[in-house]
Amino acid sequence: MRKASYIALAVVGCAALTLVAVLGTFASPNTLSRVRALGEFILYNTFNVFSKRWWAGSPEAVTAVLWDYRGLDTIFETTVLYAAVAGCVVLGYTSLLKRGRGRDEAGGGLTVVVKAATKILFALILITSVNVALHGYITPGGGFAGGSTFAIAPLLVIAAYSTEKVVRMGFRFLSSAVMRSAGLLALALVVLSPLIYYGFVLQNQLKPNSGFPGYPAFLGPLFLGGSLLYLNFAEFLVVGMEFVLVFLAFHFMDKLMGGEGSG
Amino acid sequence: MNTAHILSWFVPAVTSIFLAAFTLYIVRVVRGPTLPDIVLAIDCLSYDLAVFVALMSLYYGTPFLVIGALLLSLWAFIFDVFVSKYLVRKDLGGG
Amino acid sequence: MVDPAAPEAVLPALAVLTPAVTAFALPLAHIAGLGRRGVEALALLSSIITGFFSVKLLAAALSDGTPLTYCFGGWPPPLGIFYEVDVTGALLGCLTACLMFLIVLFSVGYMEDDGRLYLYYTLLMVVEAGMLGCFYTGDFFNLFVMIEVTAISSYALVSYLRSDRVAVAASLKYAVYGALATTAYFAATVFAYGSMGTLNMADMHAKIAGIPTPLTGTGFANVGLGLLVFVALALYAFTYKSALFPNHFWLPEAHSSAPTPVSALLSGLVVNVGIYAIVRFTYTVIGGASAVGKYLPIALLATGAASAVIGGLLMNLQRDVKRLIAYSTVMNLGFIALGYGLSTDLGVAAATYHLVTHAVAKAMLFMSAGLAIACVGSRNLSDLEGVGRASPFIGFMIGVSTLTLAGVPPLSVFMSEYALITAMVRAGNYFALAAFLTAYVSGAVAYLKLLYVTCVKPPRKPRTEIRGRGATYSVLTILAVACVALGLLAPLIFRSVFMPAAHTLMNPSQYLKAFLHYASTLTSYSP
Amino acid sequence: MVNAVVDQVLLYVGMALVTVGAVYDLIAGIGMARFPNFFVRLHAATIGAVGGAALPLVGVALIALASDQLGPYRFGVCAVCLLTAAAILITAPTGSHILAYAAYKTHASPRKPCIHDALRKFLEEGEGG
Amino acid sequence: MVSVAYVIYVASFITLACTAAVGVYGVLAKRNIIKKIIALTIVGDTANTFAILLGFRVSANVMPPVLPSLNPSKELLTRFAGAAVDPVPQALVITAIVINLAITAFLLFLAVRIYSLYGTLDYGKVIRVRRGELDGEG
Repeated sequence: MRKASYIALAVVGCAALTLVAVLGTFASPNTLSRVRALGEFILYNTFNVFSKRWWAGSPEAVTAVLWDYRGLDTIFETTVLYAAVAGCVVLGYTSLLKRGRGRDEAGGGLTVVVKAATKILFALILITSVNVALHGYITPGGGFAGGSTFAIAPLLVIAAYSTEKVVRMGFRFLSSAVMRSAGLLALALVVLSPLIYYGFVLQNQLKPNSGFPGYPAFLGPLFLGGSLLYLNFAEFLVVGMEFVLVFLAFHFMDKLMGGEGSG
Repeated sequence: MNTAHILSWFVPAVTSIFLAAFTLYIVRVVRGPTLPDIVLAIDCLSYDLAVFVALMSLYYGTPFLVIGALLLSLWAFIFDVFVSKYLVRKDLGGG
Repeated sequence: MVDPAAPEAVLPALAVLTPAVTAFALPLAHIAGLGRRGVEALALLSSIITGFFSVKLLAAALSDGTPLTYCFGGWPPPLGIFYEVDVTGALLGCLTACLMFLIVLFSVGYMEDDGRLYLYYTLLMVVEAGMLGCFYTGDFFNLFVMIEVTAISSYALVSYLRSDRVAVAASLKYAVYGALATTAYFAATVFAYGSMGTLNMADMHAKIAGIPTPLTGTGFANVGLGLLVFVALALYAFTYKSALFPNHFWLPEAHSSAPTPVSALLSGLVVNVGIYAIVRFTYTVIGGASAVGKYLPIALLATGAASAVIGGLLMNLQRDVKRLIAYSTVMNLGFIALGYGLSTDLGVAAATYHLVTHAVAKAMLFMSAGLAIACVGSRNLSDLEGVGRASPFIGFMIGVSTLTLAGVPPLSVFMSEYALITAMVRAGNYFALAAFLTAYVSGAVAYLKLLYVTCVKPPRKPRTEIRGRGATYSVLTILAVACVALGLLAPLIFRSVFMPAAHTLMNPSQYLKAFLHYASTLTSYSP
Repeated sequence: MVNAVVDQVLLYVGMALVTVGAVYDLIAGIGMARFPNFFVRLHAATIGAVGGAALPLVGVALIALASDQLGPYRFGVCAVCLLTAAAILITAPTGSHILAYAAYKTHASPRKPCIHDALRKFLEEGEGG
Repeated sequence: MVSVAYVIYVASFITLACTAAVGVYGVLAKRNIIKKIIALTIVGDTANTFAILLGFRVSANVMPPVLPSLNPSKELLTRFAGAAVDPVPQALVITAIVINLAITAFLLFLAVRIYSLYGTLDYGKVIRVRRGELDGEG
């Protein structure tokens, strides 16, 4: 009875929503070949080299929206991830200052074939993730995509070897937390630095009634993409290290449960 | 020489063959009696998908899709390793 | 209108970013070996600075008739994110920042350090940034992000006592359904963007009222249907966040099992976010421009009445003192919703006033009860017998806060409840009045029982000494003074602060005008 | 002139590789669907990964070099395709190996139609010796 | 004129409705906490897909929202603005994905914690155990 009522609720609710969406928003096929004026404005102006009044200095419209037009959302999205990881650590880890020196793995991990493949792939993943992050202002990708690609590497090591191996490779709780905080502070620095020259918070390119000249979009022939490059890199650092922290916290949670688990 | 013209018929033709194989893999995913069977079929599916992605990026002439192919193959590997680790030790992390 | 390049224009942005940046820096402070005192000093400093910003902002909002604005990245509104702070937003922001300072100060004296304390302060700072962002923002997708910032750190704070079975289970309940609610709000924003083609609240108002604006025109598709879905999904999300009647189920457990300063934070401040969002959408964004807007206050009245009555009745059944206080939060949120549902200037002003007085008194009650619980070592009402006699200061503080919440004349909550009753009578809404009085009487009985048990009965157990008396006692003293002052100054501040707040909240034209001032700079383009 | 010829050759070699790869993939799919147990299906999976994925990716890389649609990005696409092919050549055998290892060790999959089990003999000898 | 693409487009909305219904049902009715969390991610991903679909353009020459040249002509810009899909929902979705991921990670930690404290992942059992404790105390 309870179950049936839940099913009815879910189906009716979602069906009603879709009906409204289909009928109301997309009743005519003509609307579908257009996009909203806001999106079209951004598409036209994001890399409008002829009139730079509204440009973001990035040909990648999504990254331009993420870090420039609606940059505040992304800053606080990073904060959400930060708070969630802090919550995970609150639940799982005892002291940050304790050195994560693990025991040596004795016959731990998987077969030697997997370990060899992991070594090769580790380098490949690192290169790919940095590439994804740093080219986020020209091609799809960016800080979060790069960071989550980077997270594959420690995952692979955890699976093929053990969590202690990750710790021994230098991803200690302490150093990861330091690097994450450094990334976050770099983010804050890039965001707030225009204020020094009477600019706007989160300002990227030159704006009227702002003293800040904007981050350079071009360095000679080299395309830099304004502040997006630095923001992407900082975000990459933050997200990658957040993932490492989550994996480590999960590992230590196991130990915590062994120590004080009850019931 | 007009590659776009050639690709406009070549890619759909090849893709249809890949789709046929794709369906066969999906049959295995659905039927697969044991966990390793399913994982193996999903592996093949993701490698297929990687080829799809590369072909699509040729078809649309955009360079942005290919990086997805690389990530797909890596995720397939991670999936293998984790499932094996789960099967062997009934445990995912740890030493 | 403040010049966008002027230094004071950046105040709302700084008020939100200061706690966020502090939160980023706190782990570094811990790692650098600053120790407990260093982390606490950093958190205190940050909350003082934020409080200073928010007070200045309130003063500016009151002196200026129009909403204060800030364009992030220098982008004009529908294009970029836009902070639009009217008197109500500034008032709630000021309340949040000031109370947050006291909560941090209380935590300095109250919390024990088990190696995770820096994370506690980190999460507190994140909550503060999230709440301030909710009150200041003028962009409904940014509101989603800020609500999420507030919510996720609240979940984490509820489960801070990770060995407490009740706390972890309460946090899970809060988080699972909370995540569903915020996802619903995300879907709502997507529907709104799909039909209206904008993410700005003032622009949304223009679309609903049919006023063409630069760039986005009169919307993209059927605005009416999009609005309908938006309201349905967003109302669900906001009533969950503010624990109004059908969605109040998570509150008693979550608020009662959290550490005491966190209980004060959640009950006094975090629930206000949901109420504020409902009211902002009901009056400023939708207003009288759409038929939906006419039914929203009625829905608010219904849920408010139900919450008030349920909260008031269930208060009497509780044996756990923190659960009793948590149910009283449900009741008071019902009162606030009733006031906002009246849709008159007086009703809205009274509700805002009640929101402020309730936040202060509730924080004080949670803190003093928390000290008493720490004294006795139990949360059972029967174990707290006579704790007030054994420790006169705590007894006095529990007395003041309980009497305040029970609505005893010179104190603040009496004044706000009096204003609410006046508004209900003036509006001729006797249904609301009946619900209010039922809940009020029932709640007063429970408060007086609490007062009788803790302060009048003879003590049962020998009390233990409390740590960190200086900080906690001074916070309670400040809050007691605030309770009295908010009541005694009522005639003064009600006219000069709460009536203008209600007025600006109910008048979307000023809100729209501030938006159009920037939006008009968007020159048209021809692709 | 020379460039055009080279492009032509690259295009047709690439197309041939992709076509052959597609056929390999189809064969692997049939094998995957029809083989009796997990250990036999591993063979099909190998064909699917090496012949059906790595080979066509090399083909795509060659076509991308010749493609005039991609413009300046064609070297990037080619490089990423080759990298992916290399990654698949590393990951696919390793993945199959570790899955087979796990399935064999834990008896997660039945070895029902079993003609010859060399590994068992080897393991027994290893443990015995 | 109703094209095939339009029919597919509308049909995908109906599919999404079914997925959302599955997710909402799972969150409300499933007892196992891990299943609840999985259902939650289903709901979140459905909402994200919905947002992406909203920004799509049903037309023949649709483009990704990335300008294909670092040295664009005016003509290319106009063509790009007229053919590329809406970048705003995509940016919103990236934000939402990160938030969903954060919530999921946190919820999983809570689930592990619940398991270590109660010895079960069944939410109904957790409630029953706790209620029994509360009554026992009082």
